[in-house]
Amino acid sequence: MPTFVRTDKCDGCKGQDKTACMYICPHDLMKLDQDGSETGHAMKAFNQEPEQCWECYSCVKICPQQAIECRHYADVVPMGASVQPLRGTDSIMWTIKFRNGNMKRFKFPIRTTPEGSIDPYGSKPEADIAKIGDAGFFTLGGVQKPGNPSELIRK
Amino acid sequence: MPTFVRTDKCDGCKGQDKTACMYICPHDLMKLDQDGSETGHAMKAFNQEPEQCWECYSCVKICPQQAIECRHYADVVPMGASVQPLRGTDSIMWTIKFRNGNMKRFKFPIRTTPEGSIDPYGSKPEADIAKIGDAGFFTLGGVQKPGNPSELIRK
Amino acid sequence: MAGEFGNPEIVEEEVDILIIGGGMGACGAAYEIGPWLDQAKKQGFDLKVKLVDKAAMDRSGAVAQGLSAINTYLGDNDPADYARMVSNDLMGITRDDLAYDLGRHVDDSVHLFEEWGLPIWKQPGDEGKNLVDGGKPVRSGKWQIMINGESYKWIVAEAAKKALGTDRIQERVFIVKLVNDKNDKNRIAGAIGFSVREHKVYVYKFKACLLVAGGCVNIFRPRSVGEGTGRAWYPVWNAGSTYAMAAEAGAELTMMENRFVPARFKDGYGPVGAWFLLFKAKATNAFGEVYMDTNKELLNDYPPYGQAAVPASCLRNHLMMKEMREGRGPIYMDTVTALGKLAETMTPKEIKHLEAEAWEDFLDMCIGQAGVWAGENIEPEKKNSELMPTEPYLLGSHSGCCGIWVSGPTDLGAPTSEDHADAGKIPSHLPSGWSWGYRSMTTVKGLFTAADGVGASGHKFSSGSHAEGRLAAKAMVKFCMDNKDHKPELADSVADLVDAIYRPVRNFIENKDYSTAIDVNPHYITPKMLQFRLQKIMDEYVAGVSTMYQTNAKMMEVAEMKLEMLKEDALKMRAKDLHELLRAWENYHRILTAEAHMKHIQFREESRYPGFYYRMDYNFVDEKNWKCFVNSVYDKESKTWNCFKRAHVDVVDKAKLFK
Amino acid sequence: MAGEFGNPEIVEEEVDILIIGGGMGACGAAYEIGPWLDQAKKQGFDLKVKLVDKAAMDRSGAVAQGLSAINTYLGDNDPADYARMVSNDLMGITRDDLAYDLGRHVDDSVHLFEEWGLPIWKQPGDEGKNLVDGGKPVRSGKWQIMINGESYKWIVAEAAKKALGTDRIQERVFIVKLVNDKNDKNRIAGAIGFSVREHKVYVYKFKACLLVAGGCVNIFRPRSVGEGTGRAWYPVWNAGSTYAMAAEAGAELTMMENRFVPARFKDGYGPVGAWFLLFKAKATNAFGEVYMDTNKELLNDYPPYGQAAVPASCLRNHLMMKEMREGRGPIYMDTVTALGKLAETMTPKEIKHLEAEAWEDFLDMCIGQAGVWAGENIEPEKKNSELMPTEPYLLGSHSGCCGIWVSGPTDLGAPTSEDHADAGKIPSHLPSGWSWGYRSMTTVKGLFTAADGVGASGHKFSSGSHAEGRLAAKAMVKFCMDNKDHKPELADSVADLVDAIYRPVRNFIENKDYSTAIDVNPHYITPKMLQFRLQKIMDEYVAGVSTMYQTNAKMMEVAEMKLEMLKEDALKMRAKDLHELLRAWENYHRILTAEAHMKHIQFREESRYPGFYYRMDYNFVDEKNWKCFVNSVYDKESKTWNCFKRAHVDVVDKAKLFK
Ligand SMILES: Cc1cc2c(cc1C)N(S(=O)(=O)O)[C@H]1C(=O)NC(=O)N=C1N2C[C@H](O)[C@H](O)[C@H](O)COP(=O)(O)OP(=O)(O)OC[C@H]1O[C@@H](n2cnc3c(N)ncnc32)[C@H](O)[C@@H]1O
Ligand SMILES: Cc1cc2c(cc1C)N(S(=O)(=O)O)[C@H]1C(=O)NC(=O)N=C1N2C[C@H](O)[C@H](O)[C@H](O)COP(=O)(O)OP(=O)(O)OC[C@H]1O[C@@H](n2cnc3c(N)ncnc32)[C@H](O)[C@@H]1O
Ligand SMILES: Nc1ncnc2c1ncn2[C@@H]1O[C@H](COP(=O)(O)O)[C@@H](O)[C@H]1O
Ligand SMILES: Nc1ncnc2c1ncn2[C@@H]1O[C@H](COP(=O)(O)O)[C@@H](O)[C@H]1O
Ligand SMILES: Nc1ncnc2c1ncn2[C@@H]1O[C@H](COP(=O)(O)O)[C@@H](O)[C@H]1O
Ligand code: SF4
Ligand code: SF4
Ligand code: SF4
Ligand code: SF4
Ligand code: NA
Repeated sequence: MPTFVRTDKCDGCKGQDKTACMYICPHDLMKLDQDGSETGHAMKAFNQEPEQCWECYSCVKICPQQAIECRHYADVVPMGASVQPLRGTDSIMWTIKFRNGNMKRFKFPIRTTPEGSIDPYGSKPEADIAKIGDAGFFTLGGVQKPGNPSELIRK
Repeated sequence: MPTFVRTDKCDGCKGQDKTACMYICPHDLMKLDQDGSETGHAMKAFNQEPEQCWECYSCVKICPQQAIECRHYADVVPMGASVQPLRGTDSIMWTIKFRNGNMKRFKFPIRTTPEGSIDPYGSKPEADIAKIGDAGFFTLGGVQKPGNPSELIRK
Repeated sequence: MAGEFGNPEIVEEEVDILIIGGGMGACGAAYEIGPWLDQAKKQGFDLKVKLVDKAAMDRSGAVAQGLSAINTYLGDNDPADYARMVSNDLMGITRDDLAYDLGRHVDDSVHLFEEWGLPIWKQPGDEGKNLVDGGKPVRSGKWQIMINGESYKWIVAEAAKKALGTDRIQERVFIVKLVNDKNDKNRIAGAIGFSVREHKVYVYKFKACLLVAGGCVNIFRPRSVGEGTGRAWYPVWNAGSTYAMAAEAGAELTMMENRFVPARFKDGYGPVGAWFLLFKAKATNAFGEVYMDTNKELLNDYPPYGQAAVPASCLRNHLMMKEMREGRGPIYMDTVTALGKLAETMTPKEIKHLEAEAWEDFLDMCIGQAGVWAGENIEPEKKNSELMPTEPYLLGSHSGCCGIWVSGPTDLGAPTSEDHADAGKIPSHLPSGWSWGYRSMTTVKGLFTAADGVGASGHKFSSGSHAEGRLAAKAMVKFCMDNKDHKPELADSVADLVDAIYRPVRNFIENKDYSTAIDVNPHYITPKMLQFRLQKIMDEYVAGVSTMYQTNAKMMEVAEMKLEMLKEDALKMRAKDLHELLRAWENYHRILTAEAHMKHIQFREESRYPGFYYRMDYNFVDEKNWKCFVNSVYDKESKTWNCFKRAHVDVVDKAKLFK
Repeated sequence: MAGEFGNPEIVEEEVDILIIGGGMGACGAAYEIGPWLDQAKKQGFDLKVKLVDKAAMDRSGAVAQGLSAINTYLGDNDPADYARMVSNDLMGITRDDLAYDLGRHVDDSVHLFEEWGLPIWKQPGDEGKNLVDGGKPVRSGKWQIMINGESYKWIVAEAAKKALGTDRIQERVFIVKLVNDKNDKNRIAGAIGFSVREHKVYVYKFKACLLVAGGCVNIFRPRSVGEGTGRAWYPVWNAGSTYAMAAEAGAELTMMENRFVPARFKDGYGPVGAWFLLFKAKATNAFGEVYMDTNKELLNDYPPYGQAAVPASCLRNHLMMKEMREGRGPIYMDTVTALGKLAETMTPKEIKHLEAEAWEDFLDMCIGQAGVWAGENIEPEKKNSELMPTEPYLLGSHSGCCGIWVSGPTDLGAPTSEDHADAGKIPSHLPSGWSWGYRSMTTVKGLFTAADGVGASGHKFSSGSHAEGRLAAKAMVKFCMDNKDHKPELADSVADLVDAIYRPVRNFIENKDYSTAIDVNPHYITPKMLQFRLQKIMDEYVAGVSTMYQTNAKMMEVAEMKLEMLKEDALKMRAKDLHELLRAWENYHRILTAEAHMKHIQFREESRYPGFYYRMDYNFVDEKNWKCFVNSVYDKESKTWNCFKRAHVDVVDKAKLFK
């Protein structure tokens, strides 16, 4: 199921120096064909090594143009199906088209807080430097779950 | 061990309409890059599907420029060795270079008659049309080896 | 009109006889046919012939690289012995009539090869003396003789081309389909193919056709996955065209469950015959144990075949595979001991010669193996080499016997009727008995085959394939004479056929700009990926290497379902150029061949060929119920297969095989 | 100087702490480190930190797609129970100190995730109530809780990036090598890598480094050969950097013989945990037999592990593989029965919800499997799906325990000395006992690891990996404070390092015009082909799928010889662009990881993990001789491995596991 880019939809992220798909792909697969010399489609992206695509959908989910889709691994999966997400800020909507034309739609929550709202240390205590050599995190000043000491048979 | 073409040696069979390597490859692999658009090397040949090369050496043996060599299948064979023939009219000379630098040379006869000299029906009798429904070839007017009839248990 | 990509020129030609293929079988036919045509002409029959090869005859087919032995040369042996050997190696189910007939003809082809210039090794003292003059060959085995065979095909093709004349030869045309006769769907009237050099489609009409396009490779996943996928044992260009086109034309197939799984030198797939037979090498497990000895008792599971002096090829594999399954690999050819032993009684010069022979064995027919040895610094006198069973191949002329059911000779006592419990299940339009008029004709009128095409025989090899082509050629001339007034008419419209052939091109042109990457597009599939998908199905469910050649009915149920979808998707293959169009159509042939193979394995509820495949739900040889041919016909309208039994009958006595 | 291809700009930077990786472990470290740095600063230690990730943290590492469960959340369980589970699942040989320590820390990370916005399923009535406030999770198993995890990594990365600040983060830099200290070869002083976006090489100098670059995939041939090779279970971008770089730096590795062979939905590699644990589905052979029942007696071969209430993952595979070996496949997840049974007691709305959950399990972490189901028209309520064991992966945080030997907590009673027969074989520069000062430090001074990097533990999963990163971060701050005056100096010259890194580029530039085809050239090898070659060796000789996970000493001898040549040839890899340079260096990491794996399997003369691999020459668990850790150090000068034993000791009582 490597990704492919639809020629009619990709706008090369409007010529920004970093396209969204290149930014996100964990395997460095997405590439912008600046001058069309690699694909015949200038200023559009493509998957430069489809046989290495994990189908993680990171690029699919991030593309501002919804230009990226997956075509199931041709050497494995019968043709005609598709699995396409639309990721919002708090939920994701999946459309699954079966080979036989059947459709399923699912919507799942993805996040309970607004994107970018995390305040990592906001409500947290300071670290206690005296405890730096002991077990435990700064958040708790110790361990979460001390455990029943009698279980430790060598102490 | 797909074939590769040496840029310094291939002359595109001097612009003839059929190159020797294209003519001979049983799997339709060798191709002349007329304008360099496929390889960057105009009017030189290349193997268009190296992963389908049987290493039959037909193209290697026929190339008038000795421009074709084999590089052992990279996903299988350790690098550095080579097996290169020089095919004459009556014998073939093989040079085997091992990975470790050792060399072996062998020369084998390939043909006891001059190339193109076969006269297929020269010394042969005519066919006997009366025997067209029987066993046997025209060369013999019958079978080569009739066999012991008692072996045929259902006759 | 000059053709262009997507819009080919259509060349229509009417001949009397079309030969499809340019390999050993076709060359035999091309040679034998000339004098019969001459005589026919004298009788007023001016027959036109054409030979079409997808490649160039000089190096097309399995013999492209050359060969280092001629594996079928009878010499002093009796044809009955030959038929027995063939039978035993194929676990008892072969057509003695065909094997015997081949045995009594074959040596003449070998004599011709020598006359034309093929160097054949002779015993000391007989150098320079031709076989036909009593020169004694160097035998590597009872049936095999050694040659310097680099130019084997070049020589045989030269004779064939001269015999036929270049006007009657069309190279670089891939035949895609046979076309039945409009007035008799059980008759053949034409064939259609396309050039991979020009934008041309060729349509042939004819009375008779010899279909000799070799066997089938690459329906199973090969062991290599990268560049090395080109290195199969069997030549990658024989794509099952023979079986697929015959099946579509309605011809009865036979023994399509059979396959060949050669044990070969690992990775290079180099030949082992000379090592076993000429150099007397033994194969061992990783611990030096000779498994043919230590596992001998396994042969007792397969009476009577296990009791033969030379166990069948599949049984030799079976004994080896036990070692692999039980974790005692790698398997080795003990070249060190073998060469060492030979050297004990040899002069340095003789040893040097011996070494050259060992290398020539590869250089003559599997150069890639020499490459593996060179790359791994293997010198056989110092280091043993691994053996490995390959992926399965389908063929009818080597140590396999799948193919087409053909009419045999009438003078050997072969059955003329069907006498067995299931005879009633044989479709009624098919002949009874083993002969229906023309030697080598299939059950479809006018359609002949030979060599890898003929099923239920095997062990013809290069020489036998040539000889069989000759038998067919002669019979075709007779057929055309007997059918003088028949006017072939194509059952299908040429426009429809061309349309179907060019579908992959249209798929490409119409959809290529949908995505930015030419190879990843939801509207089409590349031939390469489709081939991988086929290979994956066959490998995983129909007893490929990944299950150690095991399958069962449940696995085949899955395969069936997956093949159905694959066939639907095959209509979406793309072709971005003529080369890919070739690949696309090779795949269509592979798919149908693969399907036939699976259907036959499904039908035969036993494991007739342990070491080639195991039906784990019937993991035994069942002489009572399955000592019979499994034959089938395909109906191209309903796309269904019909498998049925035909009785097996001995024409020569097999008791002599078993002690 | 602006760099260009083949002539990169060199960026040198000195920090106190470098974090290599941006996955779960790195994000944990990035989060925990802030407040300790603040406090250290107050004490006069102004420590500089940098995090380098080869990808973008938002979606880097194993959690890129998301996850559908958090597999380690203790809740009401005692850490000792957790340590016991870990031990049993890994056949008795794990470090209780590490597992117990993880168990008592991990839940805090889960509470943070929820605070940051990760949706965690709650029991009816507890919706909206956070775990930390007593909200009851939906447990799929004793240790696992269900989540809506599509944005899991995105959320965790947001917190990490905010905590650290973007100035301290460098993405798209692939770290190639660690550099030892000039004055102490058992100390770490730097790291070097290159950008895949700009022609820049980055050289970092530091006091301490957290190496958390994940586990290793693609050293074994995957089951797919075409486009589908991207579809491994484990993310294709984790290339063994952690193990290879640590080994080269001299760190002691542990249990590198261990591997993980997950049984997964066939072809898509979709997760099975939810199906087994949440939906209570059973796995069957082709004939509907539940092999965990019918093959139960096989568990008796492995006392005491076979007697545990939940058999180890490898033993579950072992019972399945018997069915496959004996030809009773395909193996199925009986989804039909499971969903049918659940539906019996459910309302239509609940059933719809259940169906969504089944799909979400894939869509959250293995979308490819949803693609397979859609492509094959599989609806789990109507059709069972095949299961298949995958190719082997090396990792330390999931159901595997290979990795680096690290210093553990001091308060749990772990051994402080080495008391066993072979203790004398432990290289003398290595520590005795399980703790040498800094939690999570390897045996190389200044080099820390976590998550997939820490060996001999396992079952940390996403949450535990995060928690372990936090433990390491805190310890690194202490280490830097304690080593205030240490000034790192690189043992190798930067010029030499850069030269080595760019060798593949030179190979390309210097030779590319030798042949007319860019990919076939005798002077270089593409990273892709080299990877295939590695995978072929490992697959065929070191217990990959093609031998059904079987190996023996003889096979490994061959592997060793082939790996030697491969390593020589690796110097001839080409890189035609920065992307290929990345692939080239991933391969170097894979090769070293693969070699470690092989050396450890060679050394451990038993089959500790039946179902993960079988040494057929020692096909049993040998408690007497091999109930111990196998550890190793690599000497990068001589390129040799030294394997040795360390005693295994229980810190918690295991008797409770077995009835
Ligand atoms: C594959 C192979 C085969 C052999 C061997 C090693 C190897 C690696 N060995 S050892 O193992 O024992 O080492 C041999 C040996 O040493 N000695 C020997 O006598 N025979 C050996 N064989 C057997 C013979 O070669 C074999 O029996 C014959 O060649 C069979 O003859 P034939 O059935 O005609 O097949 P072919 O491959 O020669 O020719 C096929 C032709 O068809 C063409 N073709 C195919 N599809 C076509 C299409 N659709 N349209 C048009 N043309 C279309 C091909 O181009 C070709 O011309
Ligand atoms: C692969 C996988 C893993 C899991 C699961 C399914 C699958 C398919 N499942 S289920 O099976 O149970 O379904 C999980 C699940 O549902 N629940 C759970 O809690 N954990 C699961 N895991 C386990 C966790 O994901 C795993 O334990 C942690 O992610 C491990 O954390 P860490 O050890 O940090 O590895 P990472 O993969 O997250 O990050 C690696 C980072 O290193 C970078 N990197 C790698 N090499 C580098 C180099 N040379 N230079 C620079 N950077 C360089 C990467 O980019 C990445 O940032
Ligand atoms: N071990 C063997 N015993 C008998 N015949 C063999 C053996 N190996 C190969 N042959 C025969 O030798 C010829 C060439 O063998 P191969 O190399 O298998 O193609 C064929 O006729 C084989 O049947
Ligand atoms: N059959 C099973 N029995 C017990 N635990 C399992 C089973 N299958 C999976 N698990 C556990 O469930 C979690 C997720 O499993 P997996 O899908 O294998 O990643 C891990 O903690 C596994 O150890
Ligand atoms: N690793 C394996 N791969 C394939 N088949 C095997 C394997 N191990 C055993 N078999 C076969 O499985 C059946 C039962 O073997 P065993 O389990 O060894 O008694 C026999 O047919 C064996 O040949
Ligand atoms: S993110 Fe989308 S629009 Fe932007 S370059 Fe990639 S495919 Fe094109
Ligand atoms: S699906 Fe994932 S691996 Fe594939 S191209 Fe997109 S981001 Fe990269
Ligand atoms: S035959 Fe040789 S010279 Fe002619 S085009 Fe081919 S490679 Fe070039
Ligand atoms: S070696 Fe043979 S298969 Fe390969 S390109 Fe040359 S002629 Fe074609
Ligand atoms: Na020879």
